[in-house]
Amino acid sequence: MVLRTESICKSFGSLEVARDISIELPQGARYALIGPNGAGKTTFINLITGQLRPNSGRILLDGQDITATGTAERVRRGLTRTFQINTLFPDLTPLESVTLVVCEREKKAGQFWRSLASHREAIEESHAILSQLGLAEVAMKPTRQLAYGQQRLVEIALALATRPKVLLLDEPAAGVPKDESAMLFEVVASLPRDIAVLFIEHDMEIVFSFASQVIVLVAGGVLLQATPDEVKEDPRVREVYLGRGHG
Amino acid sequence: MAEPLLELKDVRSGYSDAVVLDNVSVSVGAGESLAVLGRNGVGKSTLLLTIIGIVRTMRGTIRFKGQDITRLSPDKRALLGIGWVPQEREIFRSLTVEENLTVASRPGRWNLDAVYALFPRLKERRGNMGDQLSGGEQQMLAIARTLMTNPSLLLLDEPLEGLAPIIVEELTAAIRRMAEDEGLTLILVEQHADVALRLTDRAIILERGLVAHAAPSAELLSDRATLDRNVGLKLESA
Amino acid sequence: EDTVKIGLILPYSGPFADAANQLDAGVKLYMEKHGDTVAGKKIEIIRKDTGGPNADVARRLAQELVVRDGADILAGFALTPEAVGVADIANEAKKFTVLMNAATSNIIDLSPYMVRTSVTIPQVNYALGKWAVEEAGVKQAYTLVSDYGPGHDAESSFSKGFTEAGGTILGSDRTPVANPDFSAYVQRVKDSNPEAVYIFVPGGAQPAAIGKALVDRGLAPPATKIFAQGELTHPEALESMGETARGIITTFHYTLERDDPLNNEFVEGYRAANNGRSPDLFSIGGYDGMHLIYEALKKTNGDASGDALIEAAKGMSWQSPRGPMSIDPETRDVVQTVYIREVQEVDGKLQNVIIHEIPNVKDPLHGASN
Amino acid sequence: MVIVLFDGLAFGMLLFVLSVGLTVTLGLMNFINLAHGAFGMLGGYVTVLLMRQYGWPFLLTLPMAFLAAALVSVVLERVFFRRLYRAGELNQVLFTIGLVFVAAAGATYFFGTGQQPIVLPSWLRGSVEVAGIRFGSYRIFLIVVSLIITALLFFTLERTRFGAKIRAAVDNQRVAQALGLNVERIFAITFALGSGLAGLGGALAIEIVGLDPSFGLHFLVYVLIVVSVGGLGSIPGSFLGAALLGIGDVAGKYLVPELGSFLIYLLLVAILLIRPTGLLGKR
Amino acid sequence: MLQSQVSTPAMQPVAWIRRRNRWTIFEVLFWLATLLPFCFFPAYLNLASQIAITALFALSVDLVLGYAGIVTLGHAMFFGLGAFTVGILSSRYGWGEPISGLFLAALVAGLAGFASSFLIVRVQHLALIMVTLGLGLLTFELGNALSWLTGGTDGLTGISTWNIFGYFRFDLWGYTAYSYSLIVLFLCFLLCRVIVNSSFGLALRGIRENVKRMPAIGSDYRWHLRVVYTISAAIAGVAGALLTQTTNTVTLEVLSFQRSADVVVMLILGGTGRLYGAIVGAVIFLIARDQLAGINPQYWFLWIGLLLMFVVMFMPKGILGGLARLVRREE
Ligand SMILES: Nc1ncnc2c1ncn2[C@@H]1O[C@H](COP(=O)(O)OP(=O)(O)OP(=O)(O)O)[C@@H](O)[C@H]1O
Ligand SMILES: Nc1ncnc2c1ncn2[C@@H]1O[C@H](COP(=O)(O)OP(=O)(O)OP(=O)(O)O)[C@@H](O)[C@H]1O
Ligand SMILES: [Mg+2]
Ligand SMILES: [Mg+2]
Repeated sequence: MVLRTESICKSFGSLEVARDISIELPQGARYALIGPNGAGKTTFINLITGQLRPNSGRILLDGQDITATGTAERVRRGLTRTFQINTLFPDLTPLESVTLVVCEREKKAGQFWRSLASHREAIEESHAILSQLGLAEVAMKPTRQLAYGQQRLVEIALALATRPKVLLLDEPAAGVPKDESAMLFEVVASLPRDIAVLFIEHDMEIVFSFASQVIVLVAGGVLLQATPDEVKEDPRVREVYLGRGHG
Repeated sequence: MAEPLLELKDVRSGYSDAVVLDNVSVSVGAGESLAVLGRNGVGKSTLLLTIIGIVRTMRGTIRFKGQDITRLSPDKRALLGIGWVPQEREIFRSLTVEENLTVASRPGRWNLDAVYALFPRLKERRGNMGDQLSGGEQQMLAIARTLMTNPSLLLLDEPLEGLAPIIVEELTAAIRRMAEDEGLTLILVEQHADVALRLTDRAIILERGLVAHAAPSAELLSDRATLDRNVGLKLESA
Repeated sequence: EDTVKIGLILPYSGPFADAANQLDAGVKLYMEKHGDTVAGKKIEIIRKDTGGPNADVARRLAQELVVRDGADILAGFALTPEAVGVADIANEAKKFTVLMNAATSNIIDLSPYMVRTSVTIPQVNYALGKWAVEEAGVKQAYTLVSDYGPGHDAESSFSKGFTEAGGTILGSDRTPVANPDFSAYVQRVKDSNPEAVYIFVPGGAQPAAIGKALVDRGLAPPATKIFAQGELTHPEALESMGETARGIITTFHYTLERDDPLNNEFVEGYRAANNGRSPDLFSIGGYDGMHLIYEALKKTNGDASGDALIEAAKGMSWQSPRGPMSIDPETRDVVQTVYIREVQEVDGKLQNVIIHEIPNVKDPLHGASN
Repeated sequence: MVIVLFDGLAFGMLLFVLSVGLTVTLGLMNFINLAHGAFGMLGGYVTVLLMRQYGWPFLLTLPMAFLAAALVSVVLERVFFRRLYRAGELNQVLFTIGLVFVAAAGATYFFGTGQQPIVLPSWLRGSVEVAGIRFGSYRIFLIVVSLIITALLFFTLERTRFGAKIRAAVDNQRVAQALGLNVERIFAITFALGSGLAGLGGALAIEIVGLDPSFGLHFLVYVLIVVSVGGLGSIPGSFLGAALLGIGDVAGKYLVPELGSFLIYLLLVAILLIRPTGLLGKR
Repeated sequence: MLQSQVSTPAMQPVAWIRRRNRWTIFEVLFWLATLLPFCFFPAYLNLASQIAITALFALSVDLVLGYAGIVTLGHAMFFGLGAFTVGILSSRYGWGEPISGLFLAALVAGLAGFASSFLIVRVQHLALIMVTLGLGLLTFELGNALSWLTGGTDGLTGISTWNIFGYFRFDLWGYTAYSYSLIVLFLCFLLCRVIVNSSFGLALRGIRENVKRMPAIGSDYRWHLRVVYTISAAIAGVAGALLTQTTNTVTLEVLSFQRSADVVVMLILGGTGRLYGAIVGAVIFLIARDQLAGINPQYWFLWIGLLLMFVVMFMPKGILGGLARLVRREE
């Protein structure tokens, strides 16, 4: 198991947003995390990546307890996420943003004595990542000037540039048109098989075609973990989440 | 024929360093609903921003309810009855959910009870600060907040994004009700072309800043070739 | 060369602008009265603003005055650090330098070209300390001073005079320089219930504030004597304190209300030229500073070199609106009468009334160190 | 000890009246208004002028101080400030500092560099003796006034829709506008309110801290401390922060006078490190 | 015809980044212009020297404010530490060698910067400003409390700076002072320029743009902040040391809030986040001040105030930002 959580609990005041969540993510996983709005999916990712601290429970990455580790350190150990609501560097260009990530990953970001241009490999790598996501054309425009959908892609590019072992995607395709979101998921799908991916998505078509396992979260607790087909048929899931339309 | 509720004539608009829309002419009659389709970054959001007045109209005119509103500020346009739901939700972070709803509310059919009935989730979270909501809840709040102003023309920028399927179902039903039963005029920007086309009477496709194609929604829904060519959208076969 | 240029370095802007203005007005008044030519030379004033206590700026301005403007005499210096900053330049350029206010004793040792026409803090406060025991019969006192150079000097010189004469200091506190509220300190004074309290705060808004705080606690004459340096009862402070100021005893070298023809003429002229504003210690420092420059120039016959002027200035004595004064030929420091005053009602108005005069007072620290 | 607490509270209330206007302009509107003190100074000079030149009673001059500062601020807001709301905090800093300079020059020109004392009515002078302890009358007055201001502001800003409108407009100007809020008017009114309060604070403070052209800069540090310790935009926060600072400062000076000048800054740093958003701040 | 999709012609990414960092003709001209006072304004060399020192101080602030987004109102703390380091060294211990003094000042101020950086990185926004302000004021009060060491408000007396390399004497005209300050300024500028154009500089801009994202890309941004704060403090210390050495005076004022605030004003005036803004701001502010105060010592700040207001209204990115916009429009 690359990533394991053991009985994670978290509450905001009286609101329990994570109840006893234990999940396992094996190498190469392509898991989806679904559930009604406000079920606690984003919170769960915040807990795994360290933006929030659980009230109880443990998080293990590669068998090591990282519950008390800082976010940045988790990223360096290969646990990366994207944000549901764009969290970018508005005045940097995508090229600069991604290069920054690569430099951080290579531990070169602290080298204040070396010019940025001399990190040729880093720049080229980030350009390659951007090209892969179809952002080559806008790579040298300030991020703030990109359309929303393009910014969503930059969000993914930043995550990919950390070379994660575990990639947590929070509604990566929201706001990206159909054909591009398919492309995006193809990029995700074609990531090396040793990367485990957990993605939140409300678009069932994507969930059912890219996920090997689906975890359903309701009111902070895991309702069910199963294959897409099983989930599709589960009456409880239909009741609280899918509605009539999918079947 | 009566004058349309909203009419854009040869509008050019954009940002200080880029013209995004040029020569766009659109008109929407009262009670009509219009879908705006197009690729990423083509200017769909900019069109809505131009109508509400956040993006400056550089050329052309916009008329609403028979009045030239090209030079009016957004708040004046809102008071005339235009309501806009931003793509990025843009919830007021330092207001509670309920304050978000009431801060700009104007009397009409949509009041707290009505929006809470539409989105029960918001009622549960009414005391939360705006930035302590989940993504989907923010989306609901953004829609509800605009409904509370009781607009006669509703501009929706990808309103279904980030909502659970069951909520999408309810919301589309509600939108259809608004359009069909209450005669609300609607402009809907949506990535899910099929959903958008089923909800609306007419549709336009934007392409490189121009209206590349305009047709009744039902017709377009079956004209997959045009959709594929102009929008590059692969339709879901739902 | 028919002009003598005087570079006047003062904090015209910033928190000490008022001091600069008053001093400058004294300078102007003197020149109006005595003309702008002396010993056949035209006097030209070049005004430079330091913007506050800014030693480095003062120094640079002095440098510029010397190299760029060709100034012959440096003058002004409302603030000690600015005088300190300039000492080097005075030495190197050999310029006659007149301290028209800066009141820390030892700065005058920094340059043999410096003279002072104002006052030193020990000069007035040492005398007060002695007087308090010897004449007023006070046996114990508490001191409360602003926590900065002048305050420290005031504390030590008052205490020195006071204890030498046989008094005891019950306690001493120092208040922050920019202190808007004195209640805590005043309460401490009250707790130790002294016979008298000695105060030193810079002019401006603090005198009234501390005065009121004392009285609010019932620390007021005659029950508790209040001693202070003259700033405490400057006219605006008196107005603001009102009744509560009655009986406060202060020591100073200049008393606005001193009934003396020279002084009356000075005050009248000053008020006429300044919208009714009265002169204060800065004004008199500037006024006498100009007098010294004029007289020294007369003596040297217009020779404005530093060496000539400083020799001429040494030992000079004259009648000033403040009373008789002279320049000590050895220390180049000011020697003058110290007045002990009490706030009393005169013609329905509270003012500082002289109750004792101590003539020919030298700076006691200098006396000791030299 | 009672008297020390009382004095501390009174000193706190002095800080409060000086800074409450800034809680509105900086705290609520997010506008870095370093000219706050200049508006305070304006209020102060209005009071001085009315009392000295025209013999108005002190209490009557207070509303005038408020109005004058509010009026001037509306003009400035319409002409300048409204262009600065979105110009970034650094521009706001630079502009308002510039304004402070201009205000100081103006005050020097019209009123000279000297102190401007006022003479209070006799019922505000001296002290009241209760149970053998003497409480300064003006200090009692300050405490009462502060409580009234706090209550009034709390209800108008945090319990009415107007308060929500301000916060909405500050949070996201363009969306607020697009929802039909007249952002310009909201800002103008709020700014006038903040500046008016500054003017009132200036007038109330003369008695204790005096008034001269450097007033605008002199208390800047103190008011910034109060606003940040109280928590941005929270009126009760400012009140609490001011009271805490005042009592801490006075009690500290009383007990450990050697630390006198460090106290308020130590409190500042300590509180902010523990609660970076201030005592009651949410942002 | 339609521009939305048209972007800059494809350029090699490495070349694009390199081009942003290249020396321009403006820069060369700028530094040549700093030599003008020697030939044309010899009577202003002392002023020029103080401008260079202030510019260096502003430069150190730009590093944290303009690049890392740390708005500081307490940087005089480091300036003053540097100033006092060499001041005390000379007046108390008789060591007045300038170059070693600079290094020592940098060391002391840098250490203080490093120590305080632990507090600085814990807070943001207003709290950050206020913590820097609080620390600055505490240092000032400490300096006052230690008046036996610092000379208090009256300042230290008896400072004498030795000749540079045992040869160049600090003259009354300020030839040596200006040459010395200018060279130090230039060297520190080179250092800053390297820093901001490095990957570290990019990380700083990342922090300024969105701190929240930094940990999520694996960045230990607090460490970056600590490093830049320390470097900046050291540079500020050097500036302070220069002031003491070129004027042989040091008073508490070097630690004052006024100095911290002034330098920020100058920096914003010139334009933040572009290094030259710091220098231009100091030059314009101090020259304007000197000239205006020369004309009217009592009201010069009226004109300075109007200047600041004018710049904000018409050049919202500072003077350099305004110039840059003009130049771009020309192109
Ligand atoms: N603030 C801005 N400044 C400059 N250009 C902008 C700005 N906002 C958007 N643009 C540009 O305008 C174009 C249209 O943007 P818009 O957001 O209207 O597209 P969209 O069709 O809504 O895209 P999406 O489907 O991704 O939401 C894009 O190319 C974008 O880069
Ligand atoms: N800081 C907070 N304080 C209080 N409640 C919070 C906070 N953050 C989130 N919540 C609440 O916790 C619940 C879970 O939020 P979360 O963002 O995890 O939902 P989600 O499953 O990601 O939903 P969505 O699909 O809509 O994004 C929501 O009801 C939200 O209102
Ligand atoms: Mg979510
Ligand atoms: Mg859009």
